[in-house]
Amino acid sequence: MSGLLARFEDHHALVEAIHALRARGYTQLDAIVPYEVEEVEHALAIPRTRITWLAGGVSTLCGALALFVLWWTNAHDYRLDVGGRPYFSFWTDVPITYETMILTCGITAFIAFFAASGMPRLHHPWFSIEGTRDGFWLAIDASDPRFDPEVASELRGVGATAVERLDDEA
Amino acid sequence: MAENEPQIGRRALLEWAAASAALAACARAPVRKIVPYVVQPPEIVPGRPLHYATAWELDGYGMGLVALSHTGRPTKIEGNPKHPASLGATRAIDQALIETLYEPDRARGVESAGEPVSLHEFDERVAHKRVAVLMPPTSSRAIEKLVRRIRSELPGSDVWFHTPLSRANVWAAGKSAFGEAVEPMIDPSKARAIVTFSSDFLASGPSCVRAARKLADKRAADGARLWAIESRRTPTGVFADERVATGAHDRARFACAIAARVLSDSSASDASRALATTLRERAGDVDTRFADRCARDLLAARGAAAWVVGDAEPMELHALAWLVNRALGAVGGPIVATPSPILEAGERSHDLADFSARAASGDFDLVVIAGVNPVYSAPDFDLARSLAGAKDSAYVGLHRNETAALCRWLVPLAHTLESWGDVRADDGTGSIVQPLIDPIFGGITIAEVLARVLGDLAPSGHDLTRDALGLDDGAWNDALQSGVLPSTSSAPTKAAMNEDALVGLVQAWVLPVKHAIEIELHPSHAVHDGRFATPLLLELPEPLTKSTWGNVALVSRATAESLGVGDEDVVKVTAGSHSIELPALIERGQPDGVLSIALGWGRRGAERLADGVGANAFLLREALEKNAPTAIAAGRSEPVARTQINIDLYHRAHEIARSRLKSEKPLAPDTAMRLSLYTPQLSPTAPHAWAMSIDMSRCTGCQACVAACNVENNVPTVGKAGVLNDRDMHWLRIDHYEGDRGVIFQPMLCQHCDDAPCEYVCPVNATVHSPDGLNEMVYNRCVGTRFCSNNCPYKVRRFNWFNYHEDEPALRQLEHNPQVTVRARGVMEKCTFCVQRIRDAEHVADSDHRALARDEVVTACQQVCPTQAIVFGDKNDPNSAVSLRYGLPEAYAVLDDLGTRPRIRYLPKVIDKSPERA
Amino acid sequence: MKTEAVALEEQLTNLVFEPPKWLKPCLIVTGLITIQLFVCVFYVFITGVGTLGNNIPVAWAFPITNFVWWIGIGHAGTFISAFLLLLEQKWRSSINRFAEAMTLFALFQAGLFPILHLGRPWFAYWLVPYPSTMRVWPQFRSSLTWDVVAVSTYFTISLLFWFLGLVPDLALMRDRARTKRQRIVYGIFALGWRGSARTWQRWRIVYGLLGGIATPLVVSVHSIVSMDFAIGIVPGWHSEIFPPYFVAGAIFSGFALVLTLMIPARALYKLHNVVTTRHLDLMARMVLVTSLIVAYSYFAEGLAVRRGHDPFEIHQLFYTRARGPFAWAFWTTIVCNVVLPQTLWLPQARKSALYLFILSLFIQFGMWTERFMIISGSLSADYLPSAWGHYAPSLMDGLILFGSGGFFLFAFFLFLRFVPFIPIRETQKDELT
Amino acid sequence: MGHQLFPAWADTLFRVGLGTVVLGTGLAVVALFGWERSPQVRQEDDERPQPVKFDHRHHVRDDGIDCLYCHSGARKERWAGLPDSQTCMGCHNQIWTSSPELAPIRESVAKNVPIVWNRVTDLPDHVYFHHGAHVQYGLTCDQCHGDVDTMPRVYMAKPMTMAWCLQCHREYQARGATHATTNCTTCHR
Repeated sequence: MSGLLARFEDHHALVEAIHALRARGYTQLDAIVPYEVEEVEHALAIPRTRITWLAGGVSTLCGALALFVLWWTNAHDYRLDVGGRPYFSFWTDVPITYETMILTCGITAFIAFFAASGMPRLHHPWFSIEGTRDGFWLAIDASDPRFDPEVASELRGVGATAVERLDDEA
Repeated sequence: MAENEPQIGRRALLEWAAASAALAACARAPVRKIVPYVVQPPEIVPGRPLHYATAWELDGYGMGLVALSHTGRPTKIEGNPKHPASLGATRAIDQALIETLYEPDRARGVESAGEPVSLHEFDERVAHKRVAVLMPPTSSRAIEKLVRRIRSELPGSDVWFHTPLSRANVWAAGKSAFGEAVEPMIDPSKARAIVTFSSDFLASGPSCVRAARKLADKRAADGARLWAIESRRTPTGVFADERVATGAHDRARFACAIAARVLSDSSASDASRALATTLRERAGDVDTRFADRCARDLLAARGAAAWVVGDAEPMELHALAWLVNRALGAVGGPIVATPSPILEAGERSHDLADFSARAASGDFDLVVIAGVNPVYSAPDFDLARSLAGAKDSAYVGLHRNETAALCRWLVPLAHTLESWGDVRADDGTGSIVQPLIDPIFGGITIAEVLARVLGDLAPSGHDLTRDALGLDDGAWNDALQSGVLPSTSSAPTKAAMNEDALVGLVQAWVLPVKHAIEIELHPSHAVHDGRFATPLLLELPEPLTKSTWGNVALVSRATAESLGVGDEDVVKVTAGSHSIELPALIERGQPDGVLSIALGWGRRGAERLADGVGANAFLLREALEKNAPTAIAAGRSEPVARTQINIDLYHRAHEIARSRLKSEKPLAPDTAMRLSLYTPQLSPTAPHAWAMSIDMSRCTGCQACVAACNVENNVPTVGKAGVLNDRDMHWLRIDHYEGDRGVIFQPMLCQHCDDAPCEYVCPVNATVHSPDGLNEMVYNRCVGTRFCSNNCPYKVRRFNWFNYHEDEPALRQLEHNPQVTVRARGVMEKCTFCVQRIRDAEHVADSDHRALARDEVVTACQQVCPTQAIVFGDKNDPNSAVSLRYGLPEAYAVLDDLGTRPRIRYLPKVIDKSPERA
Repeated sequence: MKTEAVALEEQLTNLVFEPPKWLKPCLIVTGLITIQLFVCVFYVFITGVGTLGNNIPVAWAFPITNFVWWIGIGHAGTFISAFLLLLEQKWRSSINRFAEAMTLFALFQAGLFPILHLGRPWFAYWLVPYPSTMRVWPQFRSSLTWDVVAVSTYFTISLLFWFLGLVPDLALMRDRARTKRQRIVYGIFALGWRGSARTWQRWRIVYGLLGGIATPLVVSVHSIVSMDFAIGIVPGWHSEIFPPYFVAGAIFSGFALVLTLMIPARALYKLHNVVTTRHLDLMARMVLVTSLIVAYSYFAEGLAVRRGHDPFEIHQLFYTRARGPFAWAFWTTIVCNVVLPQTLWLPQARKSALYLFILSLFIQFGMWTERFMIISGSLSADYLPSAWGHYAPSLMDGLILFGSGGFFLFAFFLFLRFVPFIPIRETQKDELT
Repeated sequence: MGHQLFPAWADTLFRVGLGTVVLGTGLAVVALFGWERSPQVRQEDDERPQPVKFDHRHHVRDDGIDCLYCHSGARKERWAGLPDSQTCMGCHNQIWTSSPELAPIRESVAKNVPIVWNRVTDLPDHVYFHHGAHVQYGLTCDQCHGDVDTMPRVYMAKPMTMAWCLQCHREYQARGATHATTNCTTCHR
């Protein structure tokens, strides 16, 4: 991937720039921030992630599966009389079902997060730019329809202190 | 297996391979071997055990046995139902025969001055020489014949008899009464009132099994009140309805008091009525109310009242017993005067002093001590000197023990399970001793020793026995089959009782002196006189104190305070020049001033396990004849390994151990409704429902069931340290409680609860329930979380903290029951209701296409119980023995409130106090 | 970026890049203790659990006590990070990673004991339902199988939660690294975090989600652990109030441990600007509250038993514990868990780091004796007086407990050495926004 | 450009690495289950070397000798048992008297030393199997021991795992055989 990175003084400047560019119809925008800044996220109008739904669904399925295993092993495949207790009793199976749901929910969310964020990875064009660690940067992807290399001046116009050019052949 | 492999290899094959390999229980061995016979004996079928009727003698008195053999390897002892002394049950020490057989420390070959030599050299040493033989008392016809021959053919030779626990007083009194050594045989089934003077006739002695059985039955039938006048609490004493604790002096006075009342009242002769007045004077101020009640009870039961005296009591008291028994019309009824089966009973040849004097004299070329250990058990006779004085000395025994250490020759003695021979029960009934296995270490029997003395260099125990018994083939085989020689029980003595002699004896009686401190020496319930030093018995709890691995000094609380000692504080007991140190235990019902100490401990022999365990009280015995003993606190303490510490019920008698007086109305059955959230899962299709009933009124606490269970189920022993750390492994224990109305013995084992709390907490299904109601323990599935033990309210589960069996000597492993898994380290175990017996019975029934017969399955504890306190069987069968008791209104389940629904129901202990009790 | 933020960043990253002198010796000592632990564990595996002091009736003793104790201690970590996260307590951010790490290392220790105390530890996997050639399955009515799932879930979720929170800071460490080696290592563990606003948003939501599920997890785990006893019929175990009672106790001891570790670290690393007196005060309040809950549980249990009229229960609580052989444990528990914490009503006490430190040690000891009293005390005298027994720990018991403490600290010092143990990005954010 | 720590291909390497670790462990576990069940590991098909070159094909198939003639215990007893040397000689002092194959047996009888065979079917010591109970209920030998009459050297032929035993017991139960119980003490004591 390639595109442009523009550095801004602080996140307020960044937010203004984002608004400006979006007003000009830029769509493929992203920002680099040292810590989460919700204004930036609002400015970029990032849609809410659906990972939570995924995790919820998976954990429900696994919970059901766990309950089935409990029933199948103790009440169906090998029925043993254990202290005169019922072969299958829902209440004694609650803890395991419950914990399984939590476990699978967590693992799903964790994996899904990295998958959705294009991680894990070691190499990324942004890494080739000095200062991406503590600055506030705006990223325009070359795939943006309005993108053209000469946008740099435009960016300076909205207050970028530095503009860096990216191309993936690094 | 080392050097003894070939001997066993011939006989014990498949199962032995399994058993010894079973060490690696729960592991799959790569490729194992399988060894068929070269010529398979017709009677042997691999996998099906054989039963042989045999017998053995303890101090001359025979006990009939049925020994179980797996392809030539004896693994279990049962009683012989046809034998009068057994009636199908045994004592704990009989169970230990299996362990003494496979004792790794047994003498392993003939030695001369420590050098291994051939038996042949010994033969030449003894043949036709002037030989002095010391051996245990015997009733063997074969030996009798040999002894007579020696006396006649070899004037230079002689034979003596010795046992540490002699019945000399009994015989002496019998002699003066009837002119011959008679045994006062008690038959409780004919008695309504019995008084015992420190006689533990229900739990020790040659006839205890029969006596206990008959008394229990008689009680259940129409009652027989038992009065005990004794020092320490014996099983008999706590079995008694009325008991008084006395020292020797007071006991004698009680005897006088009661006898006085009986004699004066009864239609006795003038002489005895005159005696009564003397006795009344001697009685002095003992508890007259007790004496009154006792005498009245005896007189009321005239003709069915008996007076029993302990072996160790003074000869005059035994004499008095004959007078009183006759006055009560007991002789010929509950008490029968039978000529003693013991060879030369009460004669000079039973005098150890005579032997040691003669042996020291040096008139003999060779002194042979066979099967007894006088150096340990009679230290004051200084046999060391006698043996030194003798020209040459040989010891014939199972172990290289204290005596063997002083003899030049050591000849291995054949174990009774390796021997041919014959014995007679106390009532004279004869039995044949037949071997189940070749002598593992090539031992010879005492009869064979005597035969060698007579010059027979290749004697066969078999032939000696047959000659002596003179039976034709048919009779011989029948006797081998049934285990008893028909109609050989001896008739009551013909002689009339010599009353004058007895009266004279009693008139001249000087009562035992009352000392500030009195020592009561008694045989250990576990190791007897010390000859049975096997793990099983060393770890067998004493019935009341539950102490193992050593002896203690029992003291009353008052005495303990005056001595300034508490539990487990060591006391130093001195008599004459001898003194021993051993820990004290405060015991209830112990007379003040009396220290009771068990004999049989403090061995210093070759049996490694027993070596130095406890203190040797034999050291005191001779000295006590003359000297007043003293006892002082040694100022240190020594832990006593007890399997039970708490004997109080903490007001939980109703939940746990119920008891009532016979006069009270029967306890109401538990009518409380047992609510359960669950529908029982037990499948109704199960043909049987195994259950057990235990009658606490019948339990004497004799520990035979504990021993039998250990042998049957390969239960390991854990040693003193283990017991001290509450790691004892007994599947079946006999709990001892101080109930509201006296001592209660409660055999406690897995209750096989229908709703077992142990099962639902096991995470791996290692303990589950079988359709026929067994609480199954699957060793090979157990991972050892021990949650089941925590959740067992009866605490009957046992855990293998270490690999107990792997650390056993190889020879020991031969005693394992091949039908039961040998548990490895880290698994839980517990009573299985002898499931191996149940399943085997089912398999056999299946193979014969028949249903199980009623009461066909018998558990080890039930089979061995002398009083039939334990009954096991199918509760679905309304007429099975167990159903009959299980359904009784008084039958209750321990901790019933917990809703565990146990499969064992107990019957309360019923005590028959005498009505006039204030 | 603002200078104070940069300064803070400097300060917090230097904690790792310029490790203090005392760290190395600490690592060596605790490392040696860890080795001792594993030697002992190996010895027990080889010789058998008999080397521990356990017996019948006291079949559970030190190992299970330690297990419950360590698990409990772990709880504060997740509680702080998850519960307070949901309540949007800002003050959590400076101590949460600390607490979470504590949780993880406590769980290492906890996990060791149940396996160690098995009779045949090499078959521990039989508690997992897998298709075996025996065709036998675990028995899921047993709370021990619940334990397996609960504890492993708890460990996994705590690990994921901890790591997820760590990633942005690892990226920062990568970027600030002094040497190439550091850059590579941190670079790998940062998994390519590049601070994209989109990732940040996703990160916040998933982190919140994990916090959300970790909160009921905390409650459930110790409830399930408490059922190892509550589902039994042993007098002193068979009690309905165990779950809440155990959870409160867990958080109680957990906060105490946070104090125990945080206060010295704060002093040694001079973090008074990050971990302020206010933090100490707030944690002290939590300790006080949980202490009151625990105290109430003790009272409620006693009351229930008194009213219950069950002779066995009454004997257990009012004799065996209060006056019997386990009285020392009982009274230590009361003093450490109920009496001493009451001093925290005083503001001075809550603000004195030294006092809190000492108090926290007492509380840990008190919570240990509480578990010991409940587990071993109850077993030593249950239903049949004939079966009552005593318990004395063996040398191995002591060495293993000591060793597990050393192992815990060893892991903890490693954490201090290599991981930014104060969340840099979050604190920055709190500073600036 | 100097700030790129890793080249582009490092990504692929890293991800592939992670993937293999995760998948690898999973596969390893699955492999274990397979391994445990494989006949090779269970030694099902291992022909055991024996001290005597005894050929069941010849004795059973050709001569039509019944299994129970030599393994007589199987009918009613716990163990099927192996024939004693005498049984072999029963026939072989008539035929093949001088065959070198039979030398060990003749020697065994002469010197009275038993022949030590290698176990083929070997259950663990905590399993108690009763041949009689099975044969009496009509099971045939080959149901558990395979077609021994086609084996030059005998091998186990069946897995002999608990699952395998259970499966059969359950089938019989389903057919109403109440004696084919599946509770633990049926086999374990």
